[in-house]
Amino acid sequence: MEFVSPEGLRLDGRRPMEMRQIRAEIGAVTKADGSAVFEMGNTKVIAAVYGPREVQNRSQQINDQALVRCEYSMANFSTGDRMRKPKGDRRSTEISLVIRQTMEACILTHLMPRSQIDIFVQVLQADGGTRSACINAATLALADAGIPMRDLVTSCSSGYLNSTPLLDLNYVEDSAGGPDVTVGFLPKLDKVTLLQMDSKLPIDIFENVMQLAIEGCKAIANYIREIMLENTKQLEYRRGI
Amino acid sequence: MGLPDAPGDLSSEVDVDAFRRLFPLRFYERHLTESIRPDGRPLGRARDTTIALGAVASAEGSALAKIGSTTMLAAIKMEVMTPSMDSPDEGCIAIDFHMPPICSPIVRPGRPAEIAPVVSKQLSDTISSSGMINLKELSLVSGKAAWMAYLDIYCLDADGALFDAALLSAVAAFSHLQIPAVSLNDDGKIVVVSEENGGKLEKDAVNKERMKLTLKSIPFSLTCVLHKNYILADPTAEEESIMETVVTVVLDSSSQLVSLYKPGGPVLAYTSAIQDCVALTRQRMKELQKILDEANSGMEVD
Amino acid sequence: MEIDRLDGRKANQLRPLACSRNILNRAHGSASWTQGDTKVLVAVYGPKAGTKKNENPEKACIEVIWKPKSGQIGKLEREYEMIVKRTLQSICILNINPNTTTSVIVQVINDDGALLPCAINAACAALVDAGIPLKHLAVAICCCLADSGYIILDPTKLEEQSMKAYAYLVFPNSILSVRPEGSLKVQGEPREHGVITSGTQGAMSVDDYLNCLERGRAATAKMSTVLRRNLQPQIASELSKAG
Amino acid sequence: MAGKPGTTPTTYSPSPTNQKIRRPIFNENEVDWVRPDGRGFHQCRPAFFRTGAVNAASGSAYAEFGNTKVIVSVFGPRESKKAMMYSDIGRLNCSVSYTTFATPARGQGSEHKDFSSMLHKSLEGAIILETFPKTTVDVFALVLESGGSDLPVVISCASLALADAGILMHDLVASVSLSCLGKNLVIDPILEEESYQDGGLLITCMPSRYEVTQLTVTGEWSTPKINEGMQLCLDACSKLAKIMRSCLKEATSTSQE
Amino acid sequence: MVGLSLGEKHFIQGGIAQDIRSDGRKRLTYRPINVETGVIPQANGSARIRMGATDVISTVKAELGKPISLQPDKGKVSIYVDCSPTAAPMFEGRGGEELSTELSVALQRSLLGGKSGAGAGIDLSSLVVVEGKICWDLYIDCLVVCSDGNLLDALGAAIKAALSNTGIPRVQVAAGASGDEQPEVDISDEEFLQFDTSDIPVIVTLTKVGRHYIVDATTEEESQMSSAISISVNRKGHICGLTKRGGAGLDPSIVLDMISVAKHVSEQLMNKLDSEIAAAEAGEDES
Repeated sequence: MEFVSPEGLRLDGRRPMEMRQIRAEIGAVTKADGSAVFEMGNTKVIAAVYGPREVQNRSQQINDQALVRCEYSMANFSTGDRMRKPKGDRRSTEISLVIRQTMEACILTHLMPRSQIDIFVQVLQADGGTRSACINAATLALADAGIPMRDLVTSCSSGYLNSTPLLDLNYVEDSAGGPDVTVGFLPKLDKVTLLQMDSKLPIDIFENVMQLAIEGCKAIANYIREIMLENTKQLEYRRGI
Repeated sequence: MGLPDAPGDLSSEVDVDAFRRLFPLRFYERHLTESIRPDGRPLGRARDTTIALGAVASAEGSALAKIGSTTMLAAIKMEVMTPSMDSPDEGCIAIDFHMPPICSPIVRPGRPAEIAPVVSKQLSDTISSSGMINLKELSLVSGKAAWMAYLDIYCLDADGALFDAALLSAVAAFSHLQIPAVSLNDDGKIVVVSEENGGKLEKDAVNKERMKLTLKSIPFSLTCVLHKNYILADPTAEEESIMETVVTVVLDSSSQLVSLYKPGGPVLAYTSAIQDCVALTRQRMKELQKILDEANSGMEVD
Repeated sequence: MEIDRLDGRKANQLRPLACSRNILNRAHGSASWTQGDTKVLVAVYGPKAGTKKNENPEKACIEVIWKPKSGQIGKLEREYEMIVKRTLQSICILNINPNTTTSVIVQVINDDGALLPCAINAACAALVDAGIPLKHLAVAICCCLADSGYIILDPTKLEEQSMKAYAYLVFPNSILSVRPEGSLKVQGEPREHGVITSGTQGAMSVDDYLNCLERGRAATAKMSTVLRRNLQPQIASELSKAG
Repeated sequence: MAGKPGTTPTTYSPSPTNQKIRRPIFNENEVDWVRPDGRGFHQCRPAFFRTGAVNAASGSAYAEFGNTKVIVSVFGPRESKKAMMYSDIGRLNCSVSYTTFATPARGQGSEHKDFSSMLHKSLEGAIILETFPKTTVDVFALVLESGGSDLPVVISCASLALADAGILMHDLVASVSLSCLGKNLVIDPILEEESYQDGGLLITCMPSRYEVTQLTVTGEWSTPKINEGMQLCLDACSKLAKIMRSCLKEATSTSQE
Repeated sequence: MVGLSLGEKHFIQGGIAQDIRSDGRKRLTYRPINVETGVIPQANGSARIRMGATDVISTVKAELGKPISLQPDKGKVSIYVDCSPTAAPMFEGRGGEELSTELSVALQRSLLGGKSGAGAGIDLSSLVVVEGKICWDLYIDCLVVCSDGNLLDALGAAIKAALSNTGIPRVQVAAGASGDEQPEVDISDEEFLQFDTSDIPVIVTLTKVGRHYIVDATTEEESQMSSAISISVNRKGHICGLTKRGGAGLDPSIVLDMISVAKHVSEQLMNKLDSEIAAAEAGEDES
């Protein structure tokens, strides 16, 4: 199948290095301590953060740092065909773990010993790159909840199809079976915290593809920062400062 | 056994019920020396046993068996399946034993009892080993359709000797089973011939009349508890929990040994004890056969 | 009347036995037991503090987890778990470590008949390896009954399937005692003749079963010497190390 | 071998030959149709109750309404689950399950997921939970055979089992349902009637206190019709409660003898 | 779950008794309702409803299926509710299942009518493509994103809005199929059929706190309830379903009184909702 036309356009009309339209919104879940919606093209996820709060299950309490938990769930209607069993399958468990580890690495957990932070991400629409979208939404939600972090962690995926590195794969490109690199990145520290790849790539091409994803992360980080500034300004305004 | 002498001294002072709760083993051993059990039975006697056939109207065959207060409800539902390639002219029996939470304080919803799958396995092993049912009788159209008999046994009240009661109810349900009259329709599906126009259907009726299975050698079982040199037939739940060694003997009507089941236990079974258990089972088999025959003849009169 | 066995064994002949202990590093005790092509690996963890619900906290509790070679566990495996658990309970001295749980994990590596006896033998060796206090050892055997009434020992999977009936039997091993021989007799029978565990499959006459018992006893007596010989040198070497 | 694991083939229950001509159980135009079991519209099935059906339980009851057969066991008050927090009132835990052979087609009973919570809601208002703090009372019901109006029978039977277990209650809980078929209201419907019903109404109440603990309505109802339906059910409940009461009295008098 | 001090409890109860609630509303006033339609483009229809902090999404997906043999002339509709853990940490894992089942059953009871299909808010016979062979199966999936009380009313409204937003593709049936064969169909991706949603009832939950009933209770107010009745009422003023929550007993006359109050409230809610849905639809067309 041809994923990049001779004119250099992808199936959805994007250039290879082009990201989908991104949109973020802080405070989508009123009752949560922090929450955010993050959209990448048709992929749309909500993240809600509860905590830091008392540890619910005493046996899980950690004495010198906060316990970070994460649950990833997909809505029945999030995929093209209706999902029958949305909870607790292997894929969700794996993604929950990936998100938890990524977020845990950037939260200053030692500042909140004997407490618990819950991150819940809910996929409303899945069109490739849910993993990245979830991490981005979780970052915003954590920031909204005022949880101390080393840096904003952002994530983006890239792939390699028809001998072309592609940024931010959508569902069709993702399911083509080619290499798919997901990167989690700390923009200020300039460090990679998450790196996952399916399939295989020669090492020199891999570096290019990873670099592309990192560029994507940086772009998202800039956008996220803007959104947060905007949000803070609004809060300021509302407080009448 | 390893108890201090205190209970001996106390026994004259505390009341019987308290003594029974505090020193259950002592309590039983005192009875055993008198060759009687707390419920008044001699050691080798089983509890009162009843069978009621046809307890479930929605099933093709059913029976309610009670041994003392242990109650089992068994029902058979017949469904049609495509037989497997290796045995195209044989039907199938699927046996499942359930312990719903109503039957005992130790079973909670969502957490099935540990023993339930074990009894379930023992039942299907016993019924297939005894050769009671000829699976060929369950065939409808060779290679195309055969009966699948779903036998589900529910324990309604658990008070010891679960396997004995379950097997008895299973056997009784099979003896009560009436296989419905069916025919093959145009789509190659099996349909039930309804009573009123059954005669008129000239389509190839597969089995024309409701029929019963011929039960060859019927297996009957007796569970005994071994304690020191005593053998207690048909233990209650209390007896099973206090004296942990149980032996279950299954004999069929031709006196073949279908199963001799002793899963561990602190007491070792010597040849003489095994022979005693087998002898008790022989006796019990005659009683059970009679109870089953009476239940069946009672049905025919109705 | 002789029966020809596919592998050329005599009726009473067992397959080659092999037992190795202490093969897993992290387990408190472990053993693998091989009978021909049937191989079972057992790991023992414990005693750990506390017992599960519904277990008597005044005694040590034994938990058996059966892991089949492949697939998920079903009713058959549940039954095996229960039989192994009850058998091990009867050979352990349960009042020494009250309110503890010992986990016994049975991993089937290959099944070529006589699986359950093999697992019991392996579990017993693993308990010894873990240093769990035992009253005596348990030795398990499978006896197969042919249509002609002929009995063969330690059947392969193929033999198990083609025979009329078979019985799993577990006996205690003979105890070397400083006391005079007579004290070990119970009801006029030597103690090692008592059956710890019995399970059967298929119908047979009572006499056939009693024959199986006799053959089983004879064979387990030999097996128990093998087992003893296998356990002894290691104990001796451990002692010398410790000393 | 019976029941080889893993190789269970797909099965179906043979359907009757003449399904097409299966008539609907009533005719809209016919004014005086009869119910399949010959009862009047406002006539309940004969109710049979017996307490003490399960020895292993603290209290139990068996109920039989026509083909609907139900057993309920009550355990406790006993220790709550370890994970539960301290509570100065008692907890009630309810569970309703079906036998695989209860329904005409095998294993359909699992459709009634909400019955457990319905049972809980119907009973909790009647039980004096303050009398057993920190502990739990478990009410487990098993539908042996489903013949219609299963839930009301389970609820009535459960309140009897609670009484048998000696749990303090404000009043017995009686429950009756009715089906709306066309213009007619039929009380205590059987399975066949339930499957054709245009609407249904279920009431559980404490008859002596004249209080409704649970009420559900499905289908389209006008206000006068709902009034009529509720009144019918309430009357039936008080009659049912009399039967339940007499069953309890009988049980105690025989045990005293 | 809701931790309230004694003072807060008295404040809520006292406010309700004096017809001025904590957020300034009267007993029978709803919070502002915000309707957004077409939020999930992948579905045939979708809507998001916000009532105060309560936030739910409802979607409709249509698949072709086979009618059940007892009712060959009717399509099938099923309603599922999922409580997302974003709404409350207690919904994590399987924690939301109990509430999800309860809400699903209550919605089915309120919107789908009796077993025979009579009284259903959705005209099931309009879903049939070929009688006895092909029909539309509507899967209505709801997601609770944020919960601040009165979920059932919000879900009912969201379903109504989602159904108004739903377009079912027109289906061409290839002629010539006969007998038992499944006829071949051609699903159009241009022409869509709209539903008639005027018969779909609204759900009004009356929560009884003290001696008074309130509508649209928040979580805090719900924690003070003795019992609650959810009544679904259609445009004709007929009751289409009723569910009682809370264990406390009610006198039958109070039940009847609550029903008549609910009927009265439902008219206002229905009109309000219709205008909001129309506005949302218009807004969506413009953008």
